[in-house]
Amino acid sequence: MENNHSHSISDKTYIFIWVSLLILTFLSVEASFVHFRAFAVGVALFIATAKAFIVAYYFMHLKFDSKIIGIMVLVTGIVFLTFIILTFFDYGFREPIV
Amino acid sequence: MFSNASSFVEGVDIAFFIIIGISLVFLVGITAAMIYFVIKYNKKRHPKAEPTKDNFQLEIFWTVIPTLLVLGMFYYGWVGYRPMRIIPKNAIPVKVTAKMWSWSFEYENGKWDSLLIVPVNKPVKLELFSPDVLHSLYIPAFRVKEDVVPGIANVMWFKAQKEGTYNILCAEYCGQRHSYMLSKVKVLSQKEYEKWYNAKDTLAEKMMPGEILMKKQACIACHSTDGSKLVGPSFKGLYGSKVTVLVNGEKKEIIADDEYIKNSILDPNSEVVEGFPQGIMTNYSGQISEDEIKQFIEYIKTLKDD
Amino acid sequence: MNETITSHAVHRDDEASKIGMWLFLFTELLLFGGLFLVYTIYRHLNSAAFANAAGELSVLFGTINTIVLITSSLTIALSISAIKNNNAKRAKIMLWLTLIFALIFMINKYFEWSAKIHHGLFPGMEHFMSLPPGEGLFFLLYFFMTGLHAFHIIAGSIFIAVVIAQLNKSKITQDDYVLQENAGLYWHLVDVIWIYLFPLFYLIH
Amino acid sequence: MSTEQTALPADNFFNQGGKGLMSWLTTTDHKRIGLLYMYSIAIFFSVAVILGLLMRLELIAPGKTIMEASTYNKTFTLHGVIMIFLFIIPGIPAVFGNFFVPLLMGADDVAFPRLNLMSWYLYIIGAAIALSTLVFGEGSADTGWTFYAPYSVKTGTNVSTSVFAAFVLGFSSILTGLNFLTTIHRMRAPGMGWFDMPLYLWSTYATSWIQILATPIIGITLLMIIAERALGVGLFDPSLGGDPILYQHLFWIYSHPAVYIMILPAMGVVSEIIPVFSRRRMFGYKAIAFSSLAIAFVGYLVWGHHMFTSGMSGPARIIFSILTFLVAIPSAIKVFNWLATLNKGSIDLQPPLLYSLGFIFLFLIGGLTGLVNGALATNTHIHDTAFIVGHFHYVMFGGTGFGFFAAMHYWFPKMYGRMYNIKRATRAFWVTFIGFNILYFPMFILGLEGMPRRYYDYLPEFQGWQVVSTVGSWILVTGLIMMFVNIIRGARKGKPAGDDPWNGYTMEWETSSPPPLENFHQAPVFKKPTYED
Ligand code: HEA
Ligand code: HEA
Ligand code: HEC
Ligand code: CUA
Ligand SMILES: [Cu+2]
Repeated sequence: MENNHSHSISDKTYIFIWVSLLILTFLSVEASFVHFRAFAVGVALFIATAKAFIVAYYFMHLKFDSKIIGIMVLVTGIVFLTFIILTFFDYGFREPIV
Repeated sequence: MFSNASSFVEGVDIAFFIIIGISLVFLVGITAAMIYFVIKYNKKRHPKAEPTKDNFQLEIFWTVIPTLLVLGMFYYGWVGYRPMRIIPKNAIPVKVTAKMWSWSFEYENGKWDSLLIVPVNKPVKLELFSPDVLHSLYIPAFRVKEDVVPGIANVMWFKAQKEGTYNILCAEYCGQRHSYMLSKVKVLSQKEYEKWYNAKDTLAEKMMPGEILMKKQACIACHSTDGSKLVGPSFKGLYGSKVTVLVNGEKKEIIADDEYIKNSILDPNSEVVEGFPQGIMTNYSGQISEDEIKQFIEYIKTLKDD
Repeated sequence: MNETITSHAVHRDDEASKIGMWLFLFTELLLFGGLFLVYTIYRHLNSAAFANAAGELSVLFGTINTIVLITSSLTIALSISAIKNNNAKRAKIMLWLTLIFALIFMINKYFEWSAKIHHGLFPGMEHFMSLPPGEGLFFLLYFFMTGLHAFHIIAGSIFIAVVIAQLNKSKITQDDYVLQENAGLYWHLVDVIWIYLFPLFYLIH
Repeated sequence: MSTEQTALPADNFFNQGGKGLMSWLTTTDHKRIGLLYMYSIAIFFSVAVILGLLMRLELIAPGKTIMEASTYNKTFTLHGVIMIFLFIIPGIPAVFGNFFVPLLMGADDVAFPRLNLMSWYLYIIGAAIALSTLVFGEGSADTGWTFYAPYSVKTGTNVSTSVFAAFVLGFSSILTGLNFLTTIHRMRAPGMGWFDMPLYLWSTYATSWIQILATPIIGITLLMIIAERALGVGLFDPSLGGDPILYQHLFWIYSHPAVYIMILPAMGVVSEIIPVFSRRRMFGYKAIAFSSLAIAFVGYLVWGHHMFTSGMSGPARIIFSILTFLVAIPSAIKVFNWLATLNKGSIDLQPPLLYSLGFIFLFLIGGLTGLVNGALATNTHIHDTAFIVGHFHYVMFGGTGFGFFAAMHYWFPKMYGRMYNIKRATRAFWVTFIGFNILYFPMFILGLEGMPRRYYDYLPEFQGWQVVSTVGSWILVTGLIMMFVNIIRGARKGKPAGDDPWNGYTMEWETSSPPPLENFHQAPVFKKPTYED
């Protein structure tokens, strides 16, 4: 019974999303046992970000909300990233401590 | 034109002149324009305002010009600063210990002093070390300043160009006696410097080992030997006296014997003398050896009440 | 900017509540953001020690908790679609399920923390103090961040309990369920944060 | 109350919505909450002012004058904490923002009125906690308002309490910002598009974004300090592999954007006042609107300029220096557009405009000395000296403070329905303005000569300018007392001002003074103002 509420996701879709989240979780656990060395963190964070994106886009309805909320999320993300990047300008270039 | 007390003065002062100069032009210009408008377009003289017409070109103009100017300012700021970060290989290394609330300077041959003594026209490299909190070594005449951070090996350098004596100040707030954390830098001619550097330590003849150590470790910044109360209790008449201490908030009376003094140095916060703050005195375990503690105690014993 | 501007005569504005909730979520994100920044820097400075210390955490525990939280995200999403379809009963069941998952998560966490504390890894304990530099930081951050996260689980559970009470009183209906939606948003955020905590603490070796 | 007859409209918010203290303490009316903020801020401000004057008295001569070193250190810490967290960050947004954001957009209240009241209570609780350190425990913190680790972890004074107060106040600030953002997004009067908004709303919008995105960082940082003090070991402890400099990063990630929380609303106020008193539309409306957003955004990128001598890496020092210079551009754009608006206007030099021009002059000095701070070479010399103290008093007190006074003189007739004495206000302005410069200008000279800040005692060669500065503080007090006496008298006995005493263009002037509880008598519709008299 789809009602007149503009945008609903069907329960089936929700379950599909849930399954994909579980798969990604297993993937990232598996990946942690393979030695990617330098990439390990990158892989873990990439998968985590994919999961976070799915949660935000479907579960949190960003897909259907007014665009302005999406823009706000983006701005917040960018601001946080600049914090990290600029801080790394310090720590990435510290002369080795003697 | 510049004092040139150190090799950095010129670069820094040029940056000051350029930035303050441009700023003054803007300050005077804008203020004058404001006053002029208020008078010329006063409502008595100019009862009808002209409608505003936005002017895109003008907006661009006064965005671009200041941008160029500030980039210029950045450039001169950078040029004046860059040499401070390039440390010459042949610089004389001096180990600086900044501690609440005193400075000590140690040279390659083990020579030690509470003043910084350097030869003229020779680069000197300061390796900054702090066992407690942040400090900052500031020599205004040389235009140099760098924080002394516990756990981090900051360095700075300078080349003094004029003989004389200059102030060293602590420029990072470090607690109660921050404003008394002063010292001097003495710039000597090469000859005098060498004489000083190679002279035998005369201190050892005049003072007890414990007393010297107490200077080196800067205990005297907080503890007097004449009975006056500084940040910590005075050492005068301490040995053998009855001290009231707080152990985990509970009062207790203890006789100040060897064991107590040793514990006060290695774990000062376990027994806190009544009326004094907890946590101010650093934990010296690992920094002071058993022998040195014995020397302290021997010295403290001599400081009897009159 | 395709939003409609409602005149001030309208008294209920669901869109405003939702924007308000999102803005609040941003502050929550950045609250954790500060800790993530600390984590990133310290990992950079002490990478070997961090990898070592992470070996002490149980991947199994972490994975179970991840699955629990993801599933609770599903149930709360389902509860919202239930209320949209005017099925208050199902909405309530789904919310109760969410609460049960929250409880499982916390029980799991309890056992995990007790094990660590038993090993003397809590900041200030003896074993903690004897750790090599860097590993101590790892455990400090571990307790701080998962602790703060657990605190958010509790806050979110209270929020959900309030929603259930409102459903019981029929204050939340098919036409007015923005409170429930906001509870959902909050819960998903708690999930998203865990999605990052999990690999950062459990999966790096 | 005065007996003299008043022709204030009877249906104003002072009469409606109940009388008595309880009706105020439980109100959700944004106007009353604004006034609640104003009265409480005035009290805390006075405390901090007195502390400031005591510091000046101490510094009149080297050595001990009136207090011990430890007292002095507590004094400047409390002075800084109150001024920053209790006066200047909530100042304009919480008082005038609360009162006028809905009025300027033709709304009847903010989006979340109850949350708004809660922000005020959080503010009061935070303030009470901060001031409680004066009375309870081991005395108020002696760390400086920056709470730098590791000193803040080691000192025996009551740092945890002060820090917790700042944490609570941060939440109050976040909720205020959240409320304004939602209000601006959702509650503009029909017909008011984004680019029809008064410029004050644009600056509030930008400010609120900073409040939302930067404040949580300091919240968590302060919690880390509390945890470190409670557990005895902590995140900034070098013996665990931690780094004290990271604390500074986290602190300034918030506290630099916070300085734009302070200044942007003041710039918004000035952008409202200048067009009204030059009788024409603001020159470069969009440039000013966008420069507010630009300041907010670039403001996130420059925090490292507080740490040039901290031991940060070389490249970081260079990057932060460049970015610092870029943040000056949007401020410059604003100044030039204000000037262009004055040009060819028909200028009426009433007190609000006088304070605005005072703002521009003092902010110029503050901002331009900010450029001196921002260059690497010069910063090395003046970092942590009296020069910095001069810089930030010029921007904070000369900028935001004067912006606050300008707003007070501009909106006063709308808030109370009465007018203060214009002549007295003008006189008070000049005394304040002159006193201000005598107080703070010498600090630049002292700084250049190498006088560090947070110094209880100083070398005798610095005394000359210190004395001048202390004398300036007395002149400044005189001016400010003149100003407040005039304002308070106006509120009680002033002549009724009428709905639109200044011939304003924005929507708050369409309703009666003081406004009725629901703000407007009929639901207003936005029309573009015509700037013809
Ligand atoms: C309201 C608060 C406020 C504001 C608006 C500012 C604005 C600025 N500040 Fe300030 N600042 C503080 C409050 C503020 N500051 C505080 C509180 C501290 C000390 C904290 C502490 O340590 O306790 C501090 C410290 C501080 C430092 C650190 C000093 C140190 O400790 O070493 C620096 C360094 O770069 C700096 C720079 C600037 C700059 C570049 C601006 C710019 O935004 C200014 C821009 C404005 C202008 C430039 C004027 C207008 C422009 C023109 C008229 C155009 C003509 C000019 C050009 C050619 C561009 N500030
Ligand atoms: C908005 C911010 C603000 C304001 C307005 C002031 C105002 C003043 N400050 Fe402030 N100051 C700070 C923010 C501010 N300060 C900060 C953040 C610090 C850094 C702290 C630190 O280092 O950690 C500092 C540090 C600081 C120092 C440096 C301490 C040091 O480094 O050793 C000094 C020294 O002179 C000083 C002096 C003063 C004085 C004399 C005033 C005076 O101007 C006050 C003058 C005002 C009046 C005289 C008003 C009189 C009016 C009345 C009495 C009537 C009131 C009535 C009603 C409201 C109804 N301040
Ligand atoms: C930063 C200030 C500071 C420094 C430096 C300092 N102390 Fe202390 N000291 C204190 C304080 C404060 C106390 C009292 C509180 C306590 O017992 O912890 C104290 C207490 C003591 C006591 C107990 C005194 C008594 O009256 O019972 C001894 C002994 C002592 N210190 C020795 C030393 C020695 C030796 C050094 C140098 C190696 C030193 N201190 C360096 C601040 C300091
Ligand atoms: Cu050492 Cu200040
Ligand atoms: Cu700054």
